[in-house]
Amino acid sequence: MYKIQVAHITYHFKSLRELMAKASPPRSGDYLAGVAADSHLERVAAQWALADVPLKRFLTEALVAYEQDEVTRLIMDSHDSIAFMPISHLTVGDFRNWLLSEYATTETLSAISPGLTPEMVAAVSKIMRIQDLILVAKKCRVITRFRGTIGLENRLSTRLQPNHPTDNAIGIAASTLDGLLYGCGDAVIGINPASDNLDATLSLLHLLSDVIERYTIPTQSCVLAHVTTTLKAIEKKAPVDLVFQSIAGTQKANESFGINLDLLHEAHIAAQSLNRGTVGNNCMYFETGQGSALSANANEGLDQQTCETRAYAVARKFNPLLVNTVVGFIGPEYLYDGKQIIRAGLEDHFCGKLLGLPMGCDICYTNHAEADQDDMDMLLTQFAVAGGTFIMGVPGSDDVMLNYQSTSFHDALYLRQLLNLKPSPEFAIWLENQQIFNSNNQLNHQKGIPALFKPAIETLGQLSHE
Amino acid sequence: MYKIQVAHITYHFKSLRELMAKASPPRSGDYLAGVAADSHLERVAAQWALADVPLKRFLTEALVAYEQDEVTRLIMDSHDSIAFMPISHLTVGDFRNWLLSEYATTETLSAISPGLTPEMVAAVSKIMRIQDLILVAKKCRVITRFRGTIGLENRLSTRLQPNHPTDNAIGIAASTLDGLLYGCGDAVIGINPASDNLDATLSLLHLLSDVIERYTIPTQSCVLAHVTTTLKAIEKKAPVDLVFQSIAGTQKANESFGINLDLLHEAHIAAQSLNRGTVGNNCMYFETGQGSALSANANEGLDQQTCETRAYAVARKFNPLLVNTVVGFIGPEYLYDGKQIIRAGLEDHFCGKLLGLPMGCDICYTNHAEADQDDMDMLLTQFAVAGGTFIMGVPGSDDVMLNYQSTSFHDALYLRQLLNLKPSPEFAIWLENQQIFNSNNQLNHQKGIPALFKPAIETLGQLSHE
Amino acid sequence: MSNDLLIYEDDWQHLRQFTPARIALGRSGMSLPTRACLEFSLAHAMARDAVTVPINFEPIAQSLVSLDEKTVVLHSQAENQNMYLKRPDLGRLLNEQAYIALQDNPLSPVDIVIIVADGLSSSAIKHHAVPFLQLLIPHLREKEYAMPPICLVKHGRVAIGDSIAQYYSARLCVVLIGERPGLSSPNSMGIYFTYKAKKGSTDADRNCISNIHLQGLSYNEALTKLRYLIDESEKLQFSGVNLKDESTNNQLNYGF
Amino acid sequence: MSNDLLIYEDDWQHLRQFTPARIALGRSGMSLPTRACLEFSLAHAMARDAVTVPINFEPIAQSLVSLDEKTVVLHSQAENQNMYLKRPDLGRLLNEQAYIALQDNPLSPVDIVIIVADGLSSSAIKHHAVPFLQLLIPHLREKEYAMPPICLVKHGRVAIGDSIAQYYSARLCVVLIGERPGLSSPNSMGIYFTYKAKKGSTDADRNCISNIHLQGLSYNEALTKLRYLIDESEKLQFSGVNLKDESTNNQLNYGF
Ligand code: B12
Ligand code: B12
Repeated sequence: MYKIQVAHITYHFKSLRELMAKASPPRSGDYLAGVAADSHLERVAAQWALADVPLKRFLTEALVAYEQDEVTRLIMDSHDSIAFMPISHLTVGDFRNWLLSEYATTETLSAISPGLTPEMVAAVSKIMRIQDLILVAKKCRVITRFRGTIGLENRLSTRLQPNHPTDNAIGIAASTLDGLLYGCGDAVIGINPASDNLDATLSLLHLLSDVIERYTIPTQSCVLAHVTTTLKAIEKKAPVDLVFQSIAGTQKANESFGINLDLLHEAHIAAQSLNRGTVGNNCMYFETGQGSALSANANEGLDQQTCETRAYAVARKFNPLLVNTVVGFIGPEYLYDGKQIIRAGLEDHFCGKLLGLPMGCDICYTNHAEADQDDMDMLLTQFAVAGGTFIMGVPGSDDVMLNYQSTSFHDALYLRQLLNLKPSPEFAIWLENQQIFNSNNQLNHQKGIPALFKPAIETLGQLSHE
Repeated sequence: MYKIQVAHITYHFKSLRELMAKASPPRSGDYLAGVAADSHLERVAAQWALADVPLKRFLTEALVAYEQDEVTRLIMDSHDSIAFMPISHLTVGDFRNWLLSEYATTETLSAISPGLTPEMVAAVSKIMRIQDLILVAKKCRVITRFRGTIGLENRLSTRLQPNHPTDNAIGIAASTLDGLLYGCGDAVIGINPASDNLDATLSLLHLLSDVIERYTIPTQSCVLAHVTTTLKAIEKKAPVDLVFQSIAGTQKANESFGINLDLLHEAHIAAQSLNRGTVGNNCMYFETGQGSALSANANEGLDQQTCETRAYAVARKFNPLLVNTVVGFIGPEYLYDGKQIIRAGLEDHFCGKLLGLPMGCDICYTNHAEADQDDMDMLLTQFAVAGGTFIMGVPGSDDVMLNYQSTSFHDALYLRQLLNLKPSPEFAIWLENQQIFNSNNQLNHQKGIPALFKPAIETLGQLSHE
Repeated sequence: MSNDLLIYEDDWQHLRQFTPARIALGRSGMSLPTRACLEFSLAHAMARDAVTVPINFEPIAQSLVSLDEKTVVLHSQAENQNMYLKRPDLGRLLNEQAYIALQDNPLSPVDIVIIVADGLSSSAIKHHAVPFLQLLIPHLREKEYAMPPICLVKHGRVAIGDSIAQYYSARLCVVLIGERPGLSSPNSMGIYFTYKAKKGSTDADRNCISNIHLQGLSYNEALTKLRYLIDESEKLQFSGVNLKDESTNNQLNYGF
Repeated sequence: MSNDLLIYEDDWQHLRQFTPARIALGRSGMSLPTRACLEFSLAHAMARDAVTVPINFEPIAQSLVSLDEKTVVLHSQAENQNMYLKRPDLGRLLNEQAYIALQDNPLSPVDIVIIVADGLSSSAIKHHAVPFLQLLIPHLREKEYAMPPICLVKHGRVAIGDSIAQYYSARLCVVLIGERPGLSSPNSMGIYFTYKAKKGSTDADRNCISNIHLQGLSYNEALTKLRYLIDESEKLQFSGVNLKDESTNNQLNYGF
């Protein structure tokens, strides 16, 4: 029972779970779930009360019962109490102060990370303004490696996302070339397959590994099929660099996705055993997004941002190369408009980074949401300033298979120009060698196609549309 | 008559004025004025048509009749056709491309500036995304001087705004000290007086000039009374650094403010004659804001952003030290929510900078608008990244006289920390000398009050509250 | 929030007594400490609520009756709070019933009209309208000004006084209105004074006395200013920018 | 937009024929050229409108009657488009009248239910539901599957099939639904297949065939996949993640 008096009204909150939900900034998904605060005043009251909760409390009051949820078990069992020590005496409100203080440096933040639970991090984010989320996230540094080094300071990586409505190989190759020639793809070249067909997945895996080998691109590929399909592909000796899976923050939600921790573990072992990385072996790619648990009726009474943060506990167990919050992907029932999308994106980035994850953001919206390109530009700019690890690169922002708008190759160039953010060092060298970029981290202004790509583009030109 | 076909529908627009209004991004004030587009599609159609309008057209089709409006006359009569040459062959759509291209450098942008009319600039802004507005504004550089140099690269200045509900001198002194000790005030220390009393204005002017002299602060003061009151103060030999006035984009709106160009001219001459600047003599301070013309029933059928931009023509005639768009100040009837406020702020900054003005932004909202601190953080961060010249510094964001929320001293420090933006060089040296800032552009962490200020703070401490 | 080691407190706390402004807040790192943040959020939540509290004119009317003043309640064309916020134009116009209500009060020659409008803060009017009028009315009586019933206007903007003054052909128009609520001063009243107000008068034609509330301008100071403006405008035969308030001479006294 | 000197055109324009994706857009500086920007805005305006076009089931019902299929129109508990967007939970539940309407269709043993729901794109259903069913129905007849009237559901989500399948105790449940409209593909239909669907079935229990539209998956390819899923599920006695589509073998052929 949590109790607080504000403006002469006494508010009661039955549980930490309720307190967290009521303290959340307004969000359509929380109204949908019936867990949101009823008024501005109740929200503020919950924030006051939450600020007074000792961080330790999160180690004794589980938000979803330990017995019933393997994500809770993972969180509790893997908590590192030594790492937690330096902040163990703080309340949530103190923790915000600590994060903003000079005590919180890149080093100390990394050090305490294993001592943080997702719920602690979600709690503190709820009493932080956007500028706080940006300032603290920027101090965090999470570096991962496969064929390139992702997450270094003043770098921004991109996922090249060359989707096609029928998984047509030539179409996908065309978008891939377009993206590479615009300097995209160092986080991963990742295709969402329209079908769940194993053969199609295998073919796409071969296509991407051919491209990467032929052009010696220091990057990795991924076909974002269901993990069970990717496991089958590994059995079939397909060239799998990264294993992808959508994950959520409750056992029940993960079950509705057809996964559990054991399955992910199995996949992680399988992928690692292929040993395809050159500079490292982080070989998982996870996607998350506020609302996915609720959309599967599996939010367990949690607010969606706390759910989301719990998904990061799942992610961090498997040392992923990339974690991507696909923030406006599902629709307005979870994040109503640009403002909710933007705040959610920056929260997710902050929470993920504090928990030690290489957070990217699919800055995106659907056509049924109250959002437009201006909202995306706002999140894009702020995400980059906050030190975001990677963004998507979709031709002209328009994903013609998933039917939503994400960031484009041009958007990445905007950030490179504005903030001088470079791709991963290995990829940056490759871009310069191919004369795609000049030494100023900008696209070369020369006319014509870089030599290496001429044959491919000509060959493609000779094919007629099937 | 302007005509365009999109999606098999032909749209007609009677005039350039109508075309501009319909092409504007959605904004409550334009709906209020009855000039906004009726649908998404009509808005896009207007944007397509506007993109095809040659820039030259703006020199022949006045948006408010030349005969009836002195702002139009000012715009037309002071147009510099030589400066206009390099872009005179372009349409609005081309002009956007040009602005984003490498042709548009800091130098070329300054060079064409006198060749631009406010309407050209407003037009192009209407077809630009937020990232475009940021990218181009950042290339512009406008430098002005009085006792310090405002607008240099990687600098951000602040207006210290120590208002008090009864213009109480001690209260104002207390807020001023607070601000200075937080490193604010290099753009101006500017008080909005609650009353329009001449004696009160005189006293406040003396207060500020005493502070500036006593502590040898390289900054300037301003009491934001009506220009006629300030003129009286100058007659009475008061120490007037900057003359302030709110201005708008139509003759009629300015009349409702009790001003016209002659009056401003008179004030400019009077202020210049005092010669109080040390490193320069830019001695006007103007404030503007979308919606003010309409709120005086004087928008002349224009959309509010075009009106706003025309106010910049008034401003640039008098070589101001500072121009401040007070973007969310009036209320939701003109800018409904955070999104509208943010876009408006970035538009105003972009338009003002292109027109050669030292643009600051009062990043603010009222309690009847759909906005909160998160929205302010978003605008704050993006405004700074766009190279904004100055922001407000109000204690704890809460203006206790004007009754609205603006940016705080802490907000400025956030930007200094995040983006390493320094105050004007003269002020930066002063801050370091006083040990307020350390050499890293950060507040000093030492305990206690800097020596110079100890006596004042003690004296103030001894006074009891009247 | 128990751990104060994380916060730099400012050593000039004692200056807070001199101003309602949020000074000496301290900092964690360079940022606002948690407590100050939460206090701000609370104030914002309350101020947002303040905007939507509807006015109740009944107690005000009763108090004025006991001062022997008649009142009439009028409505602007803004039918509800939401419309009021979005359509300031409607807040400046009387609705039809209002004109009918005015007709019930026979048109005799009139010197001054007094309008009390909720504006953006009904609580400002609730708290400050009557005490201020208690001071003002005796002076108007002394001057033997003819005055129709005091108009209590729901959902009114400043310029709604113009229609009323024009209706009565009044020479002097005084509008008491709730200023937009601030975080720290949710109950601030403003007075707008116009000489020969009529439809089409602009703000350049008016004078303003602002920030009347407990931490702001006192009723007596406001009264001094208003009396000065009335008397001067009677001499000059105009109000507005060219009529300057030279009523009071604020003595300034400050620490440095 | 006449001045092309300001734009870097990409030299791989001819690749645009291979994909509906917006490739080879060129740039001004590093940014999207004006024309591409405007085209995007236009597509967005149209896609936003597409979300709000209401479904008209009448022509669909008529076409199905001429295929000798009965239909019944049902409503979810989402009463209008706005509620549909905000309350996906209601889009998964049949309203009361719907259950009454179902009762008019006597409950005989049933093998398969077919549901056609507007989802997020009524125009997808308008264009693709009937042509696809024209191909599908003969196969179902061949298998002599017992089937109640085809359910045409307004404001339906995928999971609304679960209630209907449970109501009929149907073994196989096929939902044709409008996928959310994309900028370039506003009319994309998806098919969701569930074996022994019932209230509480999760997405892990279903299979999905997506992106059925003119530039996407053809009706025939979709049919092949659906027949494969039906047949396999009949063998395995489940559907979902563990039932993998191994129907077609896409031959990939690419330039590099
Ligand atoms: C939105 C979406 C999601 C959302 C669903 C949440 C929600 N509330 O909408 C999220 C992000 C959670 C999601 C997750 C996944 N999705 Co999905 N998703 C989509 C998308 C973009 C739109 C769906 C849509 O418009 N539905 C129509 C509306 C009206 O129906 P609805 O009732 O509101 O939505 C339900 C369905 O969309 C369903 N759903 C969503 N994805 C999937 C995937 C499968 C296999 C199934 C059975 C159901 C399902 O979940 C919703 C809630 O019940 C489609 C692409 C497309 N163009 O359609 C891909 C798509 C359907 N998803 C796909 C995949 C692969 C997945 C994942 C399996 C990925 C992974 N490896 O984990 C996961 C897990 C899905 C599961 N079993 O629960 C593939 C399916 C490929 C195939 N033919 O089987 C598609 C075609 C796109 C792709 N290639 O990635 N998805
Ligand atoms: C909003 C506002 C404005 C807006 C008005 C537009 C609008 N639609 O609201 C803008 C930005 C345009 C503005 C401009 C100016 N304002 Co002003 N404004 C305010 C503010 C913050 C709130 C007013 C309010 O809540 N009104 C109540 C609502 C319900 O009424 P309304 O009908 O919606 O609003 C009308 C009045 O507010 C009026 N108005 C606004 N400012 C002024 C100033 C004067 C002198 C007059 C007569 C009328 C007036 O304009 C509105 C439209 O008709 C007050 C401070 C406060 N705490 O009240 C200062 C305030 C009233 N303004 C002030 C001043 C000085 C000015 C300027 C003269 C500044 C200048 N040097 O140019 C200009 C010009 C005013 C004019 N003659 O038109 C002073 C007045 C001092 C005094 N005692 O005379 C105040 C007290 C604050 C200050 N110190 O700066 N203002």
